[in-house]
Amino acid sequence: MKNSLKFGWILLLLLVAMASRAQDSSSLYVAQLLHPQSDSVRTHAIGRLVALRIPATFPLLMAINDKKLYLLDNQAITIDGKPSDEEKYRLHRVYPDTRPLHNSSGDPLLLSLSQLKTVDIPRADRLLLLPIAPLFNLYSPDAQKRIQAYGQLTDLQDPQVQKILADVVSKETDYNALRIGKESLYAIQLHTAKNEATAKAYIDSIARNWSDNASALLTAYGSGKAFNTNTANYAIEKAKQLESKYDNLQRIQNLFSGLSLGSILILIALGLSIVYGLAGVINMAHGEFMMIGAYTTYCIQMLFSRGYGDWFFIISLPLSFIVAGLMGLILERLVIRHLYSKPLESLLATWGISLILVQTARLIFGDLTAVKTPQLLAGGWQAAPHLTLPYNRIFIIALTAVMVLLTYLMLFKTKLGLQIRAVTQNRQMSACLGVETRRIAAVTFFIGSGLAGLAGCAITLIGNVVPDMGQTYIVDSFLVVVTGGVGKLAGTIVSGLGIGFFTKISEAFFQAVYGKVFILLFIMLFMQYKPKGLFPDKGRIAEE
Amino acid sequence: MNHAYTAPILSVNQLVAAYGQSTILRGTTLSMQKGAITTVMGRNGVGKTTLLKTIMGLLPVQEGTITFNNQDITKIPSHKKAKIGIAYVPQGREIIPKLSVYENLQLGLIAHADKNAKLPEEEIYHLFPILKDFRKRAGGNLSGGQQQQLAIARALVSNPTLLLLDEPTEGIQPSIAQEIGSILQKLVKEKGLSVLLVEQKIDFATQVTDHYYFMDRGKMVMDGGAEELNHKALEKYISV
Amino acid sequence: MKTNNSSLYYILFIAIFAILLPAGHLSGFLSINTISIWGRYFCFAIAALGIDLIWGYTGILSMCQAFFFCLGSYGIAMHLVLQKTALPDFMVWNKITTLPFFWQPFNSFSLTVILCMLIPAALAFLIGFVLFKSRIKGVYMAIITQALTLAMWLIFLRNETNLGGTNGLTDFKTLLGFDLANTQVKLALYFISFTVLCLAYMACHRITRSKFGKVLQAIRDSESRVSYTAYHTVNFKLAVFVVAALLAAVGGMLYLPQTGIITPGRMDVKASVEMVMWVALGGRGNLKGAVIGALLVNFLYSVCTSWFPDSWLFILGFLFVITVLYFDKGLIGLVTTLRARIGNLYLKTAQTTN
Amino acid sequence: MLLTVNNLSVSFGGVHALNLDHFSVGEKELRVIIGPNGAGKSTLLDIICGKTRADSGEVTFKGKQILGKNEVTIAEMGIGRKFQKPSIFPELTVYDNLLLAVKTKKDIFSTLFFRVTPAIADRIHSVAMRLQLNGVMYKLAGALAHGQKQWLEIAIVMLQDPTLMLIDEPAAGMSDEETEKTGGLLLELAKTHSIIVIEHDMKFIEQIANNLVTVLVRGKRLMEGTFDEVKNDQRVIDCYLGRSNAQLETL
Amino acid sequence: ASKSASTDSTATSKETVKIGVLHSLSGTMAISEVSLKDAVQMAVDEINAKGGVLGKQIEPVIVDPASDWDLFAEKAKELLIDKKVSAVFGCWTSVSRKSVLPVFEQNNGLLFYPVQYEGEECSNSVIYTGATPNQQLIPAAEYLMSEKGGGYKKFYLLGTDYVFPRTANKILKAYLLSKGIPKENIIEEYTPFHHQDYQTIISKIKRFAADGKACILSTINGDSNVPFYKEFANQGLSAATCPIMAFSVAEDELRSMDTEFLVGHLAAWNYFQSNDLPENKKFVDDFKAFCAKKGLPGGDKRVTDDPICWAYTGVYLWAKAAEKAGSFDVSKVRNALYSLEFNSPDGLVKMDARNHHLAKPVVIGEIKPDGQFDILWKSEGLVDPQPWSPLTSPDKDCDWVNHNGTYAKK
Ligand SMILES: Nc1ncnc2c1ncn2[C@@H]1O[C@H](COP(=O)(O)OP(=O)(O)OP(=O)(O)O)[C@@H](O)[C@H]1O
Ligand SMILES: Nc1ncnc2c1ncn2[C@@H]1O[C@H](COP(=O)(O)OP(=O)(O)OP(=O)(O)O)[C@@H](O)[C@H]1O
Ligand SMILES: [Mg+2]
Ligand SMILES: [Mg+2]
Repeated sequence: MKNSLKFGWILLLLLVAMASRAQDSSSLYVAQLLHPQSDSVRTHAIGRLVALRIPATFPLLMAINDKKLYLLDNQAITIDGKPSDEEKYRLHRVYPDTRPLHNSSGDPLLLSLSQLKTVDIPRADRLLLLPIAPLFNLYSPDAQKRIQAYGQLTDLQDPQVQKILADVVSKETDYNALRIGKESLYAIQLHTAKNEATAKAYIDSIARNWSDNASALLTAYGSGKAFNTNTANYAIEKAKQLESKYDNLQRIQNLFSGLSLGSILILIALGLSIVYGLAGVINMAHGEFMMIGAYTTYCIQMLFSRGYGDWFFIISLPLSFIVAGLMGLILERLVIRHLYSKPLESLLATWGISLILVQTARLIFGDLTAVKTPQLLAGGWQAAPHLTLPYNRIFIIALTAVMVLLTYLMLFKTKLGLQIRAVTQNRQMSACLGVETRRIAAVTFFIGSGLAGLAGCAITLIGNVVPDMGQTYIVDSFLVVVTGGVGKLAGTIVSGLGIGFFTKISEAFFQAVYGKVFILLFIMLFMQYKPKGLFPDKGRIAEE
Repeated sequence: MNHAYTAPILSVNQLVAAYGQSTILRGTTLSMQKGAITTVMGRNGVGKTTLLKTIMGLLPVQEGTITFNNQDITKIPSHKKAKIGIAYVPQGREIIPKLSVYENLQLGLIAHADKNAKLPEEEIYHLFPILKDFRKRAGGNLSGGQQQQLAIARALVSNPTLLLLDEPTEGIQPSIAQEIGSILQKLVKEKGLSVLLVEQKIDFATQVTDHYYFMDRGKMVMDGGAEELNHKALEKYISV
Repeated sequence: MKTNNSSLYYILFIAIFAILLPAGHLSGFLSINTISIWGRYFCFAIAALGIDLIWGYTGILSMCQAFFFCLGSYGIAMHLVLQKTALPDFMVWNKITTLPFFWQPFNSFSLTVILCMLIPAALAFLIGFVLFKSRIKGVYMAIITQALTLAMWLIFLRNETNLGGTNGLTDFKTLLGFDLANTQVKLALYFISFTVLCLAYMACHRITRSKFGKVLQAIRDSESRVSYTAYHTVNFKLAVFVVAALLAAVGGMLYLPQTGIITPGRMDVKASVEMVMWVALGGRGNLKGAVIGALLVNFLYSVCTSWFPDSWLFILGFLFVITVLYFDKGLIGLVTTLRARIGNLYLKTAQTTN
Repeated sequence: MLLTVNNLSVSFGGVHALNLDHFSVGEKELRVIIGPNGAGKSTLLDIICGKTRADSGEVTFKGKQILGKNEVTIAEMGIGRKFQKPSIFPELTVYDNLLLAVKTKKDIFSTLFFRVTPAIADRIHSVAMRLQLNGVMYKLAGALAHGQKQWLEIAIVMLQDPTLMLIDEPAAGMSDEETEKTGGLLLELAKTHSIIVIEHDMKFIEQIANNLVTVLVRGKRLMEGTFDEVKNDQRVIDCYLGRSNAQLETL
Repeated sequence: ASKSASTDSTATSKETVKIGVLHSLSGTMAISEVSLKDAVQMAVDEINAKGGVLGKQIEPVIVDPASDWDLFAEKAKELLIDKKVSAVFGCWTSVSRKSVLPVFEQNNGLLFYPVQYEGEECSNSVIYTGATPNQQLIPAAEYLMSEKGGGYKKFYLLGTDYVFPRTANKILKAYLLSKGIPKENIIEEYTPFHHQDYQTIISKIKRFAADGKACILSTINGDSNVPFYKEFANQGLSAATCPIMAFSVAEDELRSMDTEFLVGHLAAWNYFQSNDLPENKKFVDDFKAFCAKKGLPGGDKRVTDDPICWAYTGVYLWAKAAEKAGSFDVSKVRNALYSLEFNSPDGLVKMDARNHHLAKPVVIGEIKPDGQFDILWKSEGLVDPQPWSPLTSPDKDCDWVNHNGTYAKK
C-alpha cells in the first residue's frame, strides 16, 4: 500500500517534470518554427511538435494546417473565419495561449490580410501534421470540424490521446460532437473491457455511435484483439450490419443526388414549358436567359465584393428573376410578339437571339467566371454519420419546390393563370372574351424568362458561369418537358425527378458517359410507350 | 316598327375588309336597334362570319366605320370591345379546349363590367343543365352541341349589351335550339340586350328576329322587318 | 410567268456555279481552296434538301440528319484511312492488333459506297419505324431525334467504338488512287458535288410535284385526315425519312474528301440544330429555299469568321432575327415579295402614266 | 347486314358515353341517327372509323371484326367519314384535296408515279360541280367559308367511294336551300352506298329518312323506327324534340 | 482584320510579314483560347515596337475557327493558301490540331502549338511549345508518391472523355504500375464534356479515400472543373484528406473563381504566374497593362498562366528563329529552331535539338486563396521533352535531324 503510494508520487512528479519539460521544449520548437534558421530546422521542429502532442500548441498547429498562421508583432496569430465588410479580420493569438487581440480602446482588433505577415509553411511540412490533425482539430471552435476530428482519431490505445480525448469530451458543448466524442471513448473502453457483457455493451454503443471507422474498428477488434470468440463474432456481426447500413445510406445519397439533379432540371424546364406553351415553339434562347440570371448573380457578387456576407445571394435571387424576365420582356416586345402564330419563325428568331446573347456575354464578361458560394450554403448537412447532404443542393431542392408551388398557384388559382392558359390555347377567342392577349403574352414571357434567370442563379451554386452555359442543360430540360408531356406541370415534375433518379441510378452502374447514353435511349423507349409524355391529354382534345 | 327614331346601338357603314388579298366585305352597311334581334342571312361564303369577325376586331377594317353606342369602335382592339359590352359566339364554338367547363365560363367574367362579379351558376345551369354535370370536364372533350351551349353560356356570363351570334343553333338538338330562341327573346325584353344573329335556318330566324338583312357577296342586298321574312321573299336571291 | 421565274433561278445557279466559279479558278482569280469550300457547301445543300423534304414538306422536324450526314462521312473516311494504312494509328496506339470486323468491308470502295448509303437508310428505317409506329409527332419527335443524336454523339466520342473518338478520322491521302491534295482532284470533287446536288434537286423536285409529294403535304396539314382517306401515313413518313437520311448521307460522303476530317463534332447539338436552321432561313417547304439557305448560311459563316472574328455571331444572329421579322417565308419568300413589290410599282407607275 | 354493332360500350374517365346493345346497317341503306347533344352519336362513328377505342363489344363490317383495327385499314375496307368539325387539308388547294381523295391505289409507288387520267379528272370535276366547288378549285382549302368546307369534306368522302359513308351533321351551317340540296345528294348516293347520317335538322331528316331512324339517348338506343314513328314518340319529344316542335309544325 | 489594322498604323510605311492566329474566339473553347490570342497579340505588338522581324512589321491575321473542328481545317487552308502567312499560332484541343495537321503538312506550313498535349505525335509542321507527358504528368505523379508530396498510395484518375485525358491516364497508369502501385489502387473514370453533376463520382471518391492516402489526378477540362471542386468541398472532402492534382487547371481558369474551396489543391505545369523571375514579373505586368489598354474583358485583373506563357513565347521563338535564319521560309525557320534558346518569362528554355518540342522546367504548385500558386516543387534544370512516352511506346522516338520524324528505337 505504502509502496504503491510512493510509486504513485514518483509517477506524478515524473509526469509533471515531463510536462514542464515538454512545455519548455514546445516553446523552443515554436520559436524555431516561426523563425527557422533553415528549412530542415523547421521541418524538425514541426516533427517534434507533432510527436509531443501538447494541447497548448494545438491552436498553433491548427492555424498551420489551415494555412492561416500569421505574425503580428512577433506574436503567432490567426484570423477569424469570416472577414468583415471591409475584408478585415478579427485576430486571435494562438500561442502560448489563445485569446482575441484588442486594440488600445479595448475593441476587437480588425486588420486586413495585407497588414499581417504570413508564415509560410511548405506543404511537405504541413503534411507532417496530418497524423495528428484530428487531435488538434478537437480544439477547433468549429463543431463540425470537431465532429470530423473525433471520427478521424486513431491510435486510441495511446494514453496521451485518451487523456486529451477525455479532456475534450468533458468540455464538449455541441450535442452531436459530444455524442461522437463520448462514443470514441467507448472504443477505448472496449479495448480495455475485461468481460463479455461489458465488451458487448461497448460494441453496441460503438455500433450505435457509428463513427467513420466504427466498422473497421469492430472488424479489427473481432478478428484479433477480442478476448473470446463470442465477443469477436458479435463485433464482426455488428460490423457487417454497419456495412449494410452504410450501403443503404449510399442508396439514400444516390436518391438525394437524383432528387437534386431532378430539381435543377425541373427549375429550368418550368420556365421553358411556360414559354413553350405560350409561343408554341422551342425557345432556343431559354438557356441564354439562364445565363443572364447567372451573370446577374455574378455581377451582384462583384458589387458586393466589399462584404455583406451572403446578402449578395439573397438579393440576386429576385434580381436574377427580374433581370432575365425583363430581358425576356424586351425580346417579346421586339421580336416574339410578331411571331405568335408562326412557331417555325420563332424557332429561327430565338436561335438568332441566343447567338447574339452568347456573344454579348462573351464580349462583356470574357471567359470562365464563377460565383462564390454563400457561407450559409457552404458545406453540408450531416444527416447521418455517413451521409452528407450539401446545403447548396438542399437549397436548390427547396427553391424548386417553392417555385413549382408558386407556378402552380399562379397558373391554376389566379385569374392571371386562367388568362395565360386561355391565351396559350386560343389567342383570338381569348381576345374576344376581353383578355388583353398582348399584356398576358408579355407577362407570360416575363415569368418564363424570369424562371430561367432564377434557375441560372441557382445553378451558380453548383457550377460555373460561362457565356454558353445555357447549352449544357438545354437538351436535358427539353427532354424533361417532352417526357412529361408538353404544357403539363405535373408531368414536368415527375419526369424531371424521374430523369434525375434514373441518371443517378444508371451512373452507379455505368460510367457517366454510358449512363447518359443509357438514359437517352431509355427515354426513347419510354416514348414508344407514351408518345405524348407521361400525362397525355385524353380524348378529343388530344387530337390537335 | 319605327326604327327611324331611336339611335342604333350598332351601325356598320360601308365596311370593307379582306383576308390578305381577297376582299370579302365590299361596303357592307347595317344598322341595328337597341333591344332588338337583328338577323343577317345569306348563302354560304358570302361573308357573314367575316362581318362578325370584323365587327369584333379580328379582322382589320380597311374602309368604313363601325359605331357602337355612339362610339366609334372601328379601330379598337378586340379585348376592349369585349369590355365595353360586345360578346361574341363564333362559328365553330372556339371553346378553350383544355380548360374545364367551369374555367371556360369564368373566362367570360373577364369582360364583365363589374370586376368582382360572381359566376351566375344557378342561371347558367338552369339554361343548360348539361354543363352542370360536366363542370370539371375539359371543354374540348364535350360533344359538338354541348360546346355550342357552352359558348353561348360563356358569352352571356359577361352580361353584354350586344351579343354577336354566329349560327348559334348549329349542332344543337331541336328542343334546346328552341329554348335558346326563347331565352334570347326573354333577354332582349327583360335586359334590353341587343342581338346580331347570323343564321341560315329561316325557321329559327323568323321565330326570333325583329329585323333581317340579306347578304350577298359582301353587301347587304335586302332588309326588312320580321313580317316580311319568308321563303318567297328570299327565293330570288337564293336561286342566284 | 411561273416557269419563267424558276428557270431564271436555274440559269443563274448554273451560270454561277458551273461556269463562273470554275472559270474564276482557271483564270487564277479564285484559289482552289475557295472552290473546295463551295464544293463543301453543295454537300450541305444536298443534306438540306433532305431536311426540307422531311420537315418542310412532311412537317416532321428531324434533328438527327446531322447524324446521318456523319454516317456517310465516317464510312468514306474509314475507307480513306484504310487506303493509307492497314491499321489506323489510333488502333495501334490502343493496342488493337487486328482490324475490327466492322472496319473490314471498308477496304473495298464499292462496298464502302454501298454501306455508306445502306447503313443510314437502314438506321433511318429502323428509327422511323419505331417512332412513327408509336405515333410520335411534333416536338416530341424533334426532341427524341435530338436525344438520339446526342446519344450517338456521346458514343462516337468514345474510344471504345474504334472510330477515333473525339479526334475523329483525319489525315487522308488518296481516294481511288487520286491524290486528294491535287488541284485537279479537288476540282473534280467540286463538279461531282455540284452534279449530285443538281440531281438530288431534280429528284426532290419530282417527288414534291408528284401525288406522293401532295400526300406528304397533306400529312403535314392533318395526318389523321390522310389516314381516314386510306393512305398508310406511316409508310409515307418512313419513305421520306429514309430518303432524307440518304440525302444527308450522300452529302456526308462527298463532304469528307473535300474537308479532310470528320469528328463527332459534326453531329453535336449545335450542328444538328444548325442544319435545320439553313432550311428555315432559306424558306421551309421550298426546295430552292433549302439550297439557298444552306449555301448562304455556310458562306456567311466562313466569310464572317475570317472578316469579323469578334462579331460574326451578331451578324448571323441578326440575320436570323431579321429574316424572320421581315420576310415571311425565308429568303426565298423575300425574293418573291421583292419581285411582287417591284412588279406592283411597275404596274402602278404604268397605270399612273396611262 | 353490312355493319353490325353488338354490346358496344365506351366510357371516358368513368363516364359511359356509349352503351349500345345492338345496331346494324344494311347494304345501300341510308340510316339516320338522332339524339340529344352528347348522346354518343359522334362517338359511335368514331368507333366505327377507328378513331376511338371501345372498351368492349364487337363491330363487324362485311362480316369482319373491325374493332382494334387502325383507321387506315378500316378506310381501306371501305368506310369513309365526314367529321362534325370540318377536317380537310387547309394548306392544299381544293383540287389537291379532291385529288388525294380519289379512289385509286394509294401506296407509295403508285402515288409517286401517279398521273391524272381523263377519267379521274372528269370524276373530280363532276363531283366538284355538284358540290359547287368548281369556282374555288384552286383556292387553298383553309380559306373556304364554313359551309364550303363542309361540302369539300363531303366531296372528299364521295371521291373515296366507300361502301359505307359516315356523315356527321352535314347540314350544319348550311342554308335551307343548301340543306335541301345536300339531302338530295345523299339520297342519290344512297342508291349506291350505305350511309349513316347524324343530324339535328328535322326538316332535313324528314327529307332523307326513307328508311329507319335510330334514336340514341345517353349512349343507349332509345328506339328505332320510321321517321313518323320517331317524331311522334313521346319519349323522343320529351328529351329531344321539345314540347311543341315548331319546326315540324310549320311544315 | 480590325486588329491587324491597328497594328498596321504603328508602322504604316514598313513592309509586313503575315502570321495567322487560329484560336477559337467563340464556341465552347473560346473560354480558354481567347487568352492565347491576346498573348500572341501582345508578343506581336512588343516585337513590332522593337522594330519587327528582319525589318518587317508582323501583321497578325486573326480568324475565328469557332470551336468547330472542320472550320479549323478550312481556316488553316485559308491562312496558308489564300493569306500566305509565314507561321500560324493556334489550336488548343488535340482534335483541332489533328484537324489542321494534314493541311500544314500538305502546304508546308508551320504551326506553333502552345498547350500541353498527349504526345504520340511528331509532325514536321508543328512546333510544340506546350508540355509533353513527361514534362507534366510523370513529375506530378512522382511528387505525390514521394515522402515530401504526401506519400500517396491510391490514385483516382479522373478526366473528361477525350484524347488528352485518355492518353494521359494511360501513361500515368503505366507509370504508377511500374512503381508498384497495385492495380486496385488505381481507378480511371471519365465524364462527358461539360459534365456538371459530380455527385455520384464524389461519393465514389469519398469511399475510395476513406482510409486516407488517396489522391486524385484530374484531367477534367474546362467548365466541368467548377462543379467538380464545389461538390468536392461540399461533400466534406478537402485538400488535406485527398488532394486533387490537376493538369488542366491554371491561373486563368481560377481567375474569377471562388477559390475558397480550391485552396490547397495542386496543379502541375511548366510555368506559374507566381514565378518570381524578374522577366516574369515584367511579363505579368505587361500582360495586365496590355489587356487593360485594349479594353479586353477582365482588364488589369487578368492573369498569366502556362499556355499563355507558351503562346507568347512561341511568337518570340519564331521571330528569333527567323532572325537567325535570315528568312521567313518555313524550312529555314524550322532548321533555325533546333536548339534555339530563349529567355522566356519562365526563365531560359531551349528547343530540342532533334524534334520540335521545347525543353523547360516542371513546376508543381498549390492553390492559394488569391487564385495563384505556391510553388511546391520545381525540377532541377530543364526537362527534355519526350513526344513518345517510353512508358507506353518504348520502341519509338521522334527525330527530324537524324531520322525522318518518328522512328523505331533499337
Ligand atoms: N381565313 C380566310 N382566308 C381567306 N379567305 C377566307 C378565310 N375565311 C373565309 N374566307 C373566304 O371569305 C369568304 C366569306 O367567308 P365567311 O366565312 O365569312 O362566309 P359565311 O357567309 O360565314 O359562310 P358560311 O355560311 O359557310 O359560314 C368565303 O369565300 C371564304 O372562302
Ligand atoms: N374524352 C372525353 N372525356 C370525357 N367525356 C367525353 C369525351 N369524349 C366524349 N365525351 C362525352 O361523351 C358524350 C358523347 O359525345 P358525342 O360527341 O358522341 O355526342 P354526340 O351525340 O355526337 O353529340 P352532339 O349532337 O352534340 O354532337 C358526351 O357527353 C361527351 O361529353
Ligand atoms: Mg359563317
Ligand atoms: Mg356529335
